[in-house]
Amino acid sequence: MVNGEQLLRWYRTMMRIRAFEETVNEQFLAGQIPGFVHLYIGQEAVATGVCAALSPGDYITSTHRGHGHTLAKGADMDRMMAELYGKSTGYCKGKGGSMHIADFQIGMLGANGVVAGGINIAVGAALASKMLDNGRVAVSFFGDGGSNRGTFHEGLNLASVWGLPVVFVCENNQWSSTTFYGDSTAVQDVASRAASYNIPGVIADGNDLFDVYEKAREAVERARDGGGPTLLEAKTYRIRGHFVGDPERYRARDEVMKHSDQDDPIKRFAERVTNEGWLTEESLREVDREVPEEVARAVQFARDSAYPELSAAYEDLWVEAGDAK
Amino acid sequence: MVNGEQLLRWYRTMMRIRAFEETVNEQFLAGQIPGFVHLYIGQEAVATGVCAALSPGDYITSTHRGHGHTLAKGADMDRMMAELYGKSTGYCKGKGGSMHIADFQIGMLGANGVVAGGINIAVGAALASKMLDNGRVAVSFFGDGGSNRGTFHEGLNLASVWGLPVVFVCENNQWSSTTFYGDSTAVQDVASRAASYNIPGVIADGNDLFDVYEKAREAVERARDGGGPTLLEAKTYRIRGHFVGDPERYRARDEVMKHSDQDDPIKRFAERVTNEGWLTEESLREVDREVPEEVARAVQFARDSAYPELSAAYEDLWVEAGDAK
Amino acid sequence: MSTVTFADATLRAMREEMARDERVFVMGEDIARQGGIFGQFKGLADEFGTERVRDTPISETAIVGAGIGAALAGMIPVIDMHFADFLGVAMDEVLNQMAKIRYMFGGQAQLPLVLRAPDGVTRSGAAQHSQSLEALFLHIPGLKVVAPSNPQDARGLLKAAIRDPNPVIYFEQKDLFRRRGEITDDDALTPIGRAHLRRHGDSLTIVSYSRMLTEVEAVCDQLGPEFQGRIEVIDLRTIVPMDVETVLRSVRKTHRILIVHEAVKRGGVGAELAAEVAEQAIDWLDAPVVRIGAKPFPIPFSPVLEPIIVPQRDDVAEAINGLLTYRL
Amino acid sequence: MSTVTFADATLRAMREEMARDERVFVMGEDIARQGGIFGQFKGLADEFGTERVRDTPISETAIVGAGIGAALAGMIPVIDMHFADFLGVAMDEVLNQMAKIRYMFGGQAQLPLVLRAPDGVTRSGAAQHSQSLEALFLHIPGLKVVAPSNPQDARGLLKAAIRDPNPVIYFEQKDLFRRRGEITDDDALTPIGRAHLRRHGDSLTIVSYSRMLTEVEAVCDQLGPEFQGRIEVIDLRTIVPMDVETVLRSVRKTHRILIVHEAVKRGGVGAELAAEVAEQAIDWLDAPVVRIGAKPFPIPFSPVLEPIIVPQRDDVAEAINGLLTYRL
Ligand SMILES: Cc1ncc(C[n+]2csc(CCOP(=O)(O)OP(=O)(O)O)c2C)c(N)n1
Ligand SMILES: Cc1ncc(C[n+]2csc(CCOP(=O)(O)OP(=O)(O)O)c2C)c(N)n1
Ligand SMILES: [Mg+2]
Ligand SMILES: [Mg+2]
Repeated sequence: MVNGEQLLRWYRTMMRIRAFEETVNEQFLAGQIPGFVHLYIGQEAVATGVCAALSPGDYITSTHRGHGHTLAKGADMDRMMAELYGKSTGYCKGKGGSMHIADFQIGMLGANGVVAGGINIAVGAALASKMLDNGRVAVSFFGDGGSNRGTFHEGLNLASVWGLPVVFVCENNQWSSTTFYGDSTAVQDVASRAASYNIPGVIADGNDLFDVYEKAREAVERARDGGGPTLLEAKTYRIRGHFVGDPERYRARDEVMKHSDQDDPIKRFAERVTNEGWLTEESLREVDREVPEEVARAVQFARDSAYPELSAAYEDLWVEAGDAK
Repeated sequence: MVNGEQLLRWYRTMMRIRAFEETVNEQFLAGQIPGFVHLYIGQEAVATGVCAALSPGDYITSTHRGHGHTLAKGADMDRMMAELYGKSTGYCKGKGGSMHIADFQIGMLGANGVVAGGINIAVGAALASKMLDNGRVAVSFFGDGGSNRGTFHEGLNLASVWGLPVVFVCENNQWSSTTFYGDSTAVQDVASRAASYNIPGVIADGNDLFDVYEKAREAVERARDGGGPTLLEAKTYRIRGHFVGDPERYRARDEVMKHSDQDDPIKRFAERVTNEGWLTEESLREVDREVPEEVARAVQFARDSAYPELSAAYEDLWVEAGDAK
Repeated sequence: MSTVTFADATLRAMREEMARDERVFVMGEDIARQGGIFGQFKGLADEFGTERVRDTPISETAIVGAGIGAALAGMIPVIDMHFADFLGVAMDEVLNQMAKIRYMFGGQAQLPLVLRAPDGVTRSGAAQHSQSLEALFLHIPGLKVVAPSNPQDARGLLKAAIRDPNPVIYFEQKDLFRRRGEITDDDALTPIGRAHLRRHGDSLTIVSYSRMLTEVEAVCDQLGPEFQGRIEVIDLRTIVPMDVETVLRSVRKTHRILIVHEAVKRGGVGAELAAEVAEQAIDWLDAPVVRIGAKPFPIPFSPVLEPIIVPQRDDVAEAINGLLTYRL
Repeated sequence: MSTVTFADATLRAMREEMARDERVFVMGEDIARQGGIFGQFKGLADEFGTERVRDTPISETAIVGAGIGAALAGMIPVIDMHFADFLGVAMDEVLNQMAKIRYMFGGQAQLPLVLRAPDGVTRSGAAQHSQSLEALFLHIPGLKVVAPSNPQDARGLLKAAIRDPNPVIYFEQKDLFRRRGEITDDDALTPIGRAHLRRHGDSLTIVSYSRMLTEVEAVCDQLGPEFQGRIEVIDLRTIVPMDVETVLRSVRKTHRILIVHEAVKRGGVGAELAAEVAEQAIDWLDAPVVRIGAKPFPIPFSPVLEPIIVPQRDDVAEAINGLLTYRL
């Protein structure tokens, strides 16, 4: 199971997400990035662990908090950063921004500004996989708050009835914007809701990449083998504000500090892999040095890129008949 | 527990529903009743048992198959029949028809042409009861098909989180129009979905009035005592077509006959009460004689009633400021 | 040529397109076992199997959401909404996903998908089963919207919608389903975005679509010989993109326009068309623009009340007379 | 008189109405602990408690559905939709329940309920957080719809909406929240259904509402002395019921009309108003009706693209010039 190269790749993915977002945070506060930005910091092990279990052809749908999923699925940092800046070189040519990043080339079918709006898109992608019999699996990421939307219920039921190859990954970070989990959700574990759809409900320690990976792998395999959907709940915590600029008056600092100090998924991963002797300190430090350079290049790329031509506003509404695939 | 008067009242209610609907069926087929009509025949024990557990001030919301609920809650047959005929003396002055019968005087907040559209209306009525502290309970009736709608999930979660005095009554009649329960619903018992909301999920034999009543009484008491919502699943069977005129090509006749012959809720009730000596044959036969007369009078009333004035089409859109309650 | 019902014309379109392209499939409530509540999918499951003709749970948000996902992943879903009224249930999926996905992702996505929405009044369906909602989708950028009035266009527009690489909402008036009409034996597609001039005249342009177009035609058929050659009738057929040019060309000739639809007049498709005329052809007008549409009330159940709210032939006849005799 | 922000004006309305009538309560996401994402509910939970100021799960269909039930059972709910865009999520509740319940039940029900819907562009919100959707509700009979442009009307219309025994959708443009303006010290309600003539003139009527009204005013303020007394500006304030009379009266005086809104032009509120003018005042017009609204695309994210789709002051200035110099 332990493969140094893979582990280092995972570490790099988590570090890329972290570094990308720390810089996005700064750049947003400096007024360089427009729109709304929601940080994934502290949840890196979930996206990384789940996407590690996927094949390149597999699909994911994401949320308003989508940078981590997008990077973990293999997106290019330059084009992501350019998108956040609203530049023509961005993934969506500047039309989407942080909340609407997508990369269809790598099966990333879109972040989503509507909470739980991506769940059924993943169900549909899984339906297509099944009908086309192409072995692809779809994963839908969504939050604890999103699990209270009707789309969750309808999607899980439909996927179960039709036995679709889809994995529902609920990132339970304890908060949905300013509302605490227990104040909005009538059940201890979102995973237990799987019983309502007669599918496996699995809990993972969302800050332990190994645990997430193991459980995601199992779920993805089951999906690929025709065993139908799984609901995987990754228990984690949102250590940053809901959005960049959130004054966070709705929760105690200690609660946050406890999680950010004691339960950092990257620290935990690094400790484990070095303690076990799977990776050397030095190899990690090398990643630590390289990643910020990659982010800096991405910022540079975004800055150097041109804004879209004004005429681009009138493009991309419809596929013209000739361009249809 | 056994009170002859009460039992006779229950029998009468079931017979009224049955007789009302047999006549509606005839009149519809004779072209006397416009619109769409869905019969409740065979499920009489559910509405009757649940409403027997309610107080006059309590609320119900109903479905497209709403005659039974409406009658059981205490509605007047004349005004119901007139409504089905589209007459001005109907409950909704002819504006609603079968799918939109309501009687706010008796807490019947409306049938609903949208499947599971009434669930959250009941949740809201229960919220009002709680805020006004008036001890009223709300019941929402809906079908097995309706339990796959997002409104079900959202409503049960909200009611649980807020501890609202509401009872969710799922009438599992095995069919949602032409779709068999197991083909559309990923779980054996709808009641088991209660676990997703941390509320009691109870199964009743929907064709046994006594069982329905007992379980409804418990749920209503719990709600009234501040114990929050219950999901009560009444297992029953739709022995008639989905709507009057349904050719029913989607299911086997034997399946239907088995249920209609062996599991008639009125027959079962009559046998029980006479076998146990709680009621005499004669008292039942008296009801059997009286009820058709009541239905005949209702038809006469509906026929004799005038159609609405044409100007009525422009009335009732808004409460004028002076008329506000 | 053969004479078929509107429902059968749509069925033929489904069969032809499903045979032509394996990616086309259909899902909705009561379509496989029952063949659709209006018979519009009859026999399709037998012919193509229940993998491609899928009965769904009553979960419109999941059905439409899954349709979007399936389209993004290479399929061509046709989704039956049962009644157009239930578009409200899946409105977020239509408004915020389907209509926007291609544009907001910068053209990466391709979303070939058809929502079939049986609409309008029939058999006293009352408030929640009688609506004509096309105007809502006229206002939401990113969707194509069609509304055929006859079997030939029902088939041709459905085929065109299925072949269109963009999301299309296909409104089919419920009362039209059993009406008969001729269809050609060829593969005739009706182009999306092109209105159809059905009757030539020099004094008044009437624009309509869907069931009301047939009412307009019926009224015109009844008019006396003095109306001969005076009325031009345009079947809009497509709501988005709207063929305003054809309408303007006609108005520049007739100098009068009457717009007729079953949907609520206020904020309806007729408002947009009237506004276009008021913006682009006002100098040509010899009379006020007149719109006919439902009055701003839910559709009442009672058979005596429904015709008060929903426009009738008499309303059309009266407006024709009023316009032809109007002097500025 | 005092000067307050638009958000504070709505907050004052909430406080006054909640103090006046115990049945009034508010629910939505992030309103109790956070005081609303635009500060529009700040301190309300402290003052009235979390029974009457309720944070909800992310369950818009349940929230709106429950609002309907609560209203039917004697309460007066004010529901925060977070962003108007999410009206799509609860569309069935609005379209098929809220708008129809009173009518289809023959007037039995009373449904006093306010949906607060923060809408429009601000801070590059992009496709799913920038929409102006009032036209959808103009087309759905049974709802009242208001859209204030300034703090005084924000307070006055919200109070009127809460006191109205019918369902009201209250659109509040997000960019307006932090703008300041004077409000009177009295209980001043703004009547629903009455437009406000803000500026008198004899050559051109401009009708607008919400944020674009402030843009129109800004453009007018910049115009040279030769425009003095020529432009009449009407703040529509209420979309349903629409005060067409005030507009027509003005047009009969000025003979020219420009309609301006942030929402998509196609099928927008301006279409209805233009159609009304074309039906009722065409003889009075000395120029085409002109509408300004967003172009038919989702709102793009990039700050350079958004202003291409959403109307700008220059568009207004240009239209004013065009109309004033137009000769038939
Ligand atoms: C349907 C809908 N309702 C409300 C919102 C506003 N909103 C954006 S994110 C968010 C909280 C989401 O919480 P959760 O699903 O737990 O995801 P997290 O933010 O914790 O990642 C809310 C309420 C929205 N975008 N969509
Ligand atoms: C949202 C919605 N989708 C579809 C329909 C069409 N429809 C009416 S009744 C029905 C079946 C309902 O089944 P169930 O909930 O089990 O109730 P039952 O008819 O068995 O009483 C369907 C699909 C509808 N009215 N509303
Ligand atoms: Mg969360
Ligand atoms: Mg059923």
